[in-house]
Amino acid sequence: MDFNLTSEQEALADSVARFTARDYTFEARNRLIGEGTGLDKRHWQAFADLGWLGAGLAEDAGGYGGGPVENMIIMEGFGRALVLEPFLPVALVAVQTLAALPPSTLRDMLIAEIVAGDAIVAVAHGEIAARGAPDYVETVYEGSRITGAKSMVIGGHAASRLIVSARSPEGLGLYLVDPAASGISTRHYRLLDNQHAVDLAFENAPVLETLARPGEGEAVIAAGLAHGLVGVSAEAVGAMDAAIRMTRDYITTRRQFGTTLSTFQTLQHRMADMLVEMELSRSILYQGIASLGQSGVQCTRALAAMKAIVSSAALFVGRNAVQLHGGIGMTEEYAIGHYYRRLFVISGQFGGESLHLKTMAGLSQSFWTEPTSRPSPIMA
Amino acid sequence: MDFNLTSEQEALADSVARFTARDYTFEARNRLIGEGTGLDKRHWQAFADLGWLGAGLAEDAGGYGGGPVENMIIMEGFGRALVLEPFLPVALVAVQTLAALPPSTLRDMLIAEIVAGDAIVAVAHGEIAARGAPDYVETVYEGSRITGAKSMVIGGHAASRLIVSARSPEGLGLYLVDPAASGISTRHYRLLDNQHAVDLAFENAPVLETLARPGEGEAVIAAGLAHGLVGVSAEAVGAMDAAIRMTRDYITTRRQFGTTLSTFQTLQHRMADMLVEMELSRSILYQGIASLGQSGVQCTRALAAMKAIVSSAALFVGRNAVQLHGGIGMTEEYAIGHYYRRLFVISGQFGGESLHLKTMAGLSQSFWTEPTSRPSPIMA
Amino acid sequence: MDFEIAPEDQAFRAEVRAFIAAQLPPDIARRGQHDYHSARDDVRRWMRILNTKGWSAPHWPARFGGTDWSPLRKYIFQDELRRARAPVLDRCALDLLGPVLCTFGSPEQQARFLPPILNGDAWWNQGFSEPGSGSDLASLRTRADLEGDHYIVNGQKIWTSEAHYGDWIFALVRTDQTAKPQAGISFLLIDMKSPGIVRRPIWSIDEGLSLNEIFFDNVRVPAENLVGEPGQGWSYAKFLLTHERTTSAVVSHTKRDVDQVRHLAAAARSGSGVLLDDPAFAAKLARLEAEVIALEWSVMRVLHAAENDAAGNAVASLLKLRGSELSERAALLAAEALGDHGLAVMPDPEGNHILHHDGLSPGLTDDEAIGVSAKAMFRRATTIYGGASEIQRTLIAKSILGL
Amino acid sequence: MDFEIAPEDQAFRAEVRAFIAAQLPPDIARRGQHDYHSARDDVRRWMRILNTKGWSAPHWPARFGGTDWSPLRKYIFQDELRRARAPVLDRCALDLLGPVLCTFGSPEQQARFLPPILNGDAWWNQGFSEPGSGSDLASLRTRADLEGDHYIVNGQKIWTSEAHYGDWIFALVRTDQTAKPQAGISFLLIDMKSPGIVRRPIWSIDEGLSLNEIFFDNVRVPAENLVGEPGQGWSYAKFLLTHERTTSAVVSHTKRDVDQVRHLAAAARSGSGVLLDDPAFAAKLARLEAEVIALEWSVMRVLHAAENDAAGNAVASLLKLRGSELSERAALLAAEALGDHGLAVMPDPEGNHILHHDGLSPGLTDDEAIGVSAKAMFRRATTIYGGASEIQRTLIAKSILGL
Repeated sequence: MDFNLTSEQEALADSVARFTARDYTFEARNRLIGEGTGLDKRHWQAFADLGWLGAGLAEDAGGYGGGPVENMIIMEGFGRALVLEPFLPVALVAVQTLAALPPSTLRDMLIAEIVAGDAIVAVAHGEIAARGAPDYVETVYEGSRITGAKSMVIGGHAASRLIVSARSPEGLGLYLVDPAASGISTRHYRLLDNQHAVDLAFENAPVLETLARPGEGEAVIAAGLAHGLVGVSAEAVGAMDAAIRMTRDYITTRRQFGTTLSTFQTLQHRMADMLVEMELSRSILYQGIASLGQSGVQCTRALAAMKAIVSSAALFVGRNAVQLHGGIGMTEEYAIGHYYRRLFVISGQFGGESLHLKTMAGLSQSFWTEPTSRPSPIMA
Repeated sequence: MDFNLTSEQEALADSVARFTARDYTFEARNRLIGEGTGLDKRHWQAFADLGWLGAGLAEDAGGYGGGPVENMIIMEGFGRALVLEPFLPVALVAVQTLAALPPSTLRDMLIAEIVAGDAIVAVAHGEIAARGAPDYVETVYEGSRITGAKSMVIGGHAASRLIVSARSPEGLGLYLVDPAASGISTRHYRLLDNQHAVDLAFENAPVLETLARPGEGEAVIAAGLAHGLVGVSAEAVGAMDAAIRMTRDYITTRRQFGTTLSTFQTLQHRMADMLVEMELSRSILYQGIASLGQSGVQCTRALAAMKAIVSSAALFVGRNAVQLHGGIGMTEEYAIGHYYRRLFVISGQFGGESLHLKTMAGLSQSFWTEPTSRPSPIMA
Repeated sequence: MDFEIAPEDQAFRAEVRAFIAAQLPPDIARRGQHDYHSARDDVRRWMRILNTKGWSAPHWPARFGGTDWSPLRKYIFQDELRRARAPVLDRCALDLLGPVLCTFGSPEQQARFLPPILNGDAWWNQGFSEPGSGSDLASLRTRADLEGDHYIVNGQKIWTSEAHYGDWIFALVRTDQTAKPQAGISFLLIDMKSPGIVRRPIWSIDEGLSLNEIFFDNVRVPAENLVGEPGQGWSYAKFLLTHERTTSAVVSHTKRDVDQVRHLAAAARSGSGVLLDDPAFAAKLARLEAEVIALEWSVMRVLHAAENDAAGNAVASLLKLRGSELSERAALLAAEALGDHGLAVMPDPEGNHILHHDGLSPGLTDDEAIGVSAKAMFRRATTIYGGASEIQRTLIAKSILGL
Repeated sequence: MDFEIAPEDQAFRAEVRAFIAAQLPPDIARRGQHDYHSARDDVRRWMRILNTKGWSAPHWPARFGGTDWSPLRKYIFQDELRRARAPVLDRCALDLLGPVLCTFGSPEQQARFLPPILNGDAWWNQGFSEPGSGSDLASLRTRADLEGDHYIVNGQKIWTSEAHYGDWIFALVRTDQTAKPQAGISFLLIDMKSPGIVRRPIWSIDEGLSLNEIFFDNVRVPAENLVGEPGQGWSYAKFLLTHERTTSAVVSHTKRDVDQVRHLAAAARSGSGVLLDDPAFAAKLARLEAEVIALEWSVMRVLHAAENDAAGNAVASLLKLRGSELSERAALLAAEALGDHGLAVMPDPEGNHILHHDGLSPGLTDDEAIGVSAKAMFRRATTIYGGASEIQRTLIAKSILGL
């Protein structure tokens, strides 16, 4: 165990901080929101040029040799700056889903295009009735066609290709789909945090390729989602940390009743609780990352515990950051409200606290279960 | 609507306060605990002499013409003083169960004996697997014999007669049983708040009389339990109020760090939250009383909502009363800990918060459902 | 003690319900299902309908166009309005200004300003908060200097709800710079069309517009528009803030929201079933419901308590504190019921309340679902405005517990 | 960064586990299932077994009988002890006095006092708290006046855990009445058999005995029993309170409790099923479990942080705050799992810990169930002792957030 960043990881963190300080000021971000796509092509190219789109991917899978820690570093920095681009769904979920497939020319090409910033690929897996549960899929694959509906595909509005999960009698399969194909209708909307997403309806829509055959998709999609869960939790930690600092700075300067707000004991204690929630989230995030190398059940439990904690912490910190700011915290023109909006979305993204507690309840693991000899690690 | 006590009710409240001030000082109560039965016969006789054992019972049922408000007044006062005698199980649950039966010589005689203080009758209804759910009964009645087990019959150690619920193919029946009869084994224990209770095991135990025939027992026992729920909630309000006053007095005198504890804002705010919990409990207690005249579903929802609120409030107030006292609050020799112990038991008695939320969830009533013309009032 | 609602009061409720059912225009009723601030026109139309019945401002004294209903009946009336999701009326005019004018206004002010309120013709704003004064009203700095028969007003107000609709504003202004902070404040009525007034919209985190900033630059206000005595503004403000002791509980709103959550959860798919059957969600909803019941019965206690009753005051103090918390929780639970779509911006289909006109929407068709996520965001403010929860707890600790 | 536990450390855990499984006497193991304070004799027997292996005090320096294990291995060792429910050792001697003596004690003191601790022969108490000093230690008043080669101790200590077992006490005493409050305090070792010492048991709300009051009336203590320098007691106390930064999280205890809740809930009938299948209960248990995981990984971060690492200190500060809360919650949930019987007094079947000798008991036979309700009551103290939660929050706000 080593909780310190390596010098390469320090450099990555610095690089992310420099990028966001320069390109993601609150004003620059507002301009991007006004442009209405949540995606600045120059930013995306920078992500590619800086190697971030492949930072968390092993070299033999087409990445730059990093892993979930590198993704965590990037996502935490993106959380601090409320980055809008769909980095998480593309560079974590889609890339890691692809990486979990057996090597193939198609897979390697797709990864290479994503890592180079040439293609935006999103995973269309979640459905409205699943409410975040990873194993609930109604969408059907039959006769090389897909019929069904997918919900809240973040970044799907900008994707040139989709990885769609669909059910056959043999189990879940994954299919490469052109979103412009016939039989696909798209509903584009904005999330409360100004990310963009689409709902998709498939009516006998054609697939380009089969990525994972029926029955082989479950483990593959689980790998992609695991990285998504870790990434969004890291993003939450970054956003919480930034919101806490911002709130601390606000209450130490804002005067009321003849003194600064920071002298009121209840506000001090609230901030202490906010800090505690953030630190516990960070701790369990590390646990989540550690679990990626463990067996299926242990990983499932670890990630569910992580997201349950992060979901409630995100809401708590976000709500109280606005509370401590008072009226100004409620305004669009002040940054803290945007942190709340992001943390609110994160709280529900990939399922909220209730879902993940239910997942844990279904497992009943003792704390002292011996790590077995890794029979079915969730990641390659 | 009228939220003021009548002059008779004021007099009753004064009478209870005088009794507890004289006979239920903390020291006197400790002596009674040491005696090991939780029941002082002189107290019980006083309850009878003062008319309290029939205070909440209509005149035509053999009482003194009061109702649930009178019971509330007594139980609130008993809650303030942490009265140990099994007044609630006898004078509320057993008496109101009997009162819900059709008039009969036996019923009237039992009520008369209880009201006079000559008999102690307890209802043996709850079972360990029911966890407070009123409708879960495994105990069986067959061939004039009872087989099964009943749990936590408070006051059952002192009862001369038991009202036992048991199931037949036709439904629930109620039976009068001599606890000394063959086939009954008793396990006597103390609750954390120094009330006494018994678990009972029945093995082909004989019954003295059938009180409610199979299928007629459900509504009767529901009436008794409804009064029990209201009574224990009133007791909680009294105990919370007393605990809050005691804590307020403590922190306004206790000095630390060169000032009184009451000057610390977080303690002030905690006490405000404690007060709020107590007042909300009182409000919903009134609602519970109002519901006793309403139809079955409305009453069930109202009482479940009441107990859910009271259960959580009792724990919150009790836990924080000890917290604000610090170390001394943890000691047997100081009163506040006994309030916590009573509030802890109340929180679980007749089912805890989870059970009652589940009951509510099963009903799905709108707030604006018209009160219908009282088709099946829970009390006569 | 008697906790039953009298049959006459139940009959009254039925009468109100029937009136609303018959009179509330269907298009307004439908928009009422959306969780957005009521449109100015809907409020005006509905106020005129209520006015024909004499029900515009039931809580005003009868001689000013109100009624002599009991506190319980006034509550029942508001409760039924909320049940039907009738438009939210101009509460500043009805609940705040009205009682002040009825009590402290001159006969000329009463005759001039009250009737247009009853008929929905004049929309009023409240001008209390200022930048930097927050929960500390006594520190306000907007000044009104008497020059001849006019006050010259300079300064700035903030967090002014619905000021983009406002025809008039009643403002706390400092008319005496030498007096002690609270003694130099007066209560002034200002025509929002006066030269020198600039309004700036403050978009809130729900991407909606209800808050505004108002700048006063040498605004001339006739001296006759000062209510009551100069320097008494602080006491009038306290009067109006304590006059309606139960409104801040917003309990009827939250009751409606709980029913909405139940409606949404019964329709929301969750796996192969519906969300309402999910035990964890159902328990959260039941807990909320139980707390709202406790809150409503606290309102009942206050409605039936005498003004100077200590116990009644104790209960009144908790209404804002817990009412605001429950209000936000209900909105958050409604958003949770919508699942993925509860995380999305849902523009008002009528085209109002739009900050970013991008035409994007998850396309919900259930009127009850529209605006739910905006409400969840906006309700974050409930524990801030009108005296933040932290202030309420201090008030309870000091005034009731004597700490 | 690397969050994997190294294979060598996993092997170490297996070794510890195997040792405990082989060596912990079955009767002690069974009593360990009960939620009562460990009996003095069990502790003594178990310490002697550990001592034969050299594992009595692994966190002491090796030259004093400890080990050179890494912080992680020391944690794993304690974790496995808790997993097996081995007796809770004399933490005052091992965790508090031991490190102080090893660091500040004279060679004579080290030679005299350390070995009996390792062998379980001497039980130590901590004499810090006094009536009226609570969380404000600097105000303590027990005095020790030097007369010749003895200190004469007068005063009173309170909340002394396990003082009814105590052979010795290390106490903070005021040796200089003229110095500033914190400067006049010294660290003194006092034989509990000395004339003039009276112990008074303080029964707690669980009806158990672990707390005591101790009165000192002209107790003569050899001057050689003063540790380190006179007037440095305050700094030694701070040293020992910060020396073990992760113990106050009691995370291994709470892990064991969570497993206990699961065990009880799997056996507890709930209607026709078992409680563990009740979604509401299962969700509460899962939530607790998730928080305990987060706490344990916070411990991991502290174990691997340098002493002066700001981030590590930040995390260390939350361990007591949240650890104590989770500890109580776990106990309350265990009591809830027992249903009716979780509300009952359950006397220790060995006849210890009895305030009222009435022989009454609900008669539970599952060793895991015995003492659960007493634990639920006793754990109410967790957020009070060792710096109440309110103090912890202030510390975090001031030291980490700079408020």
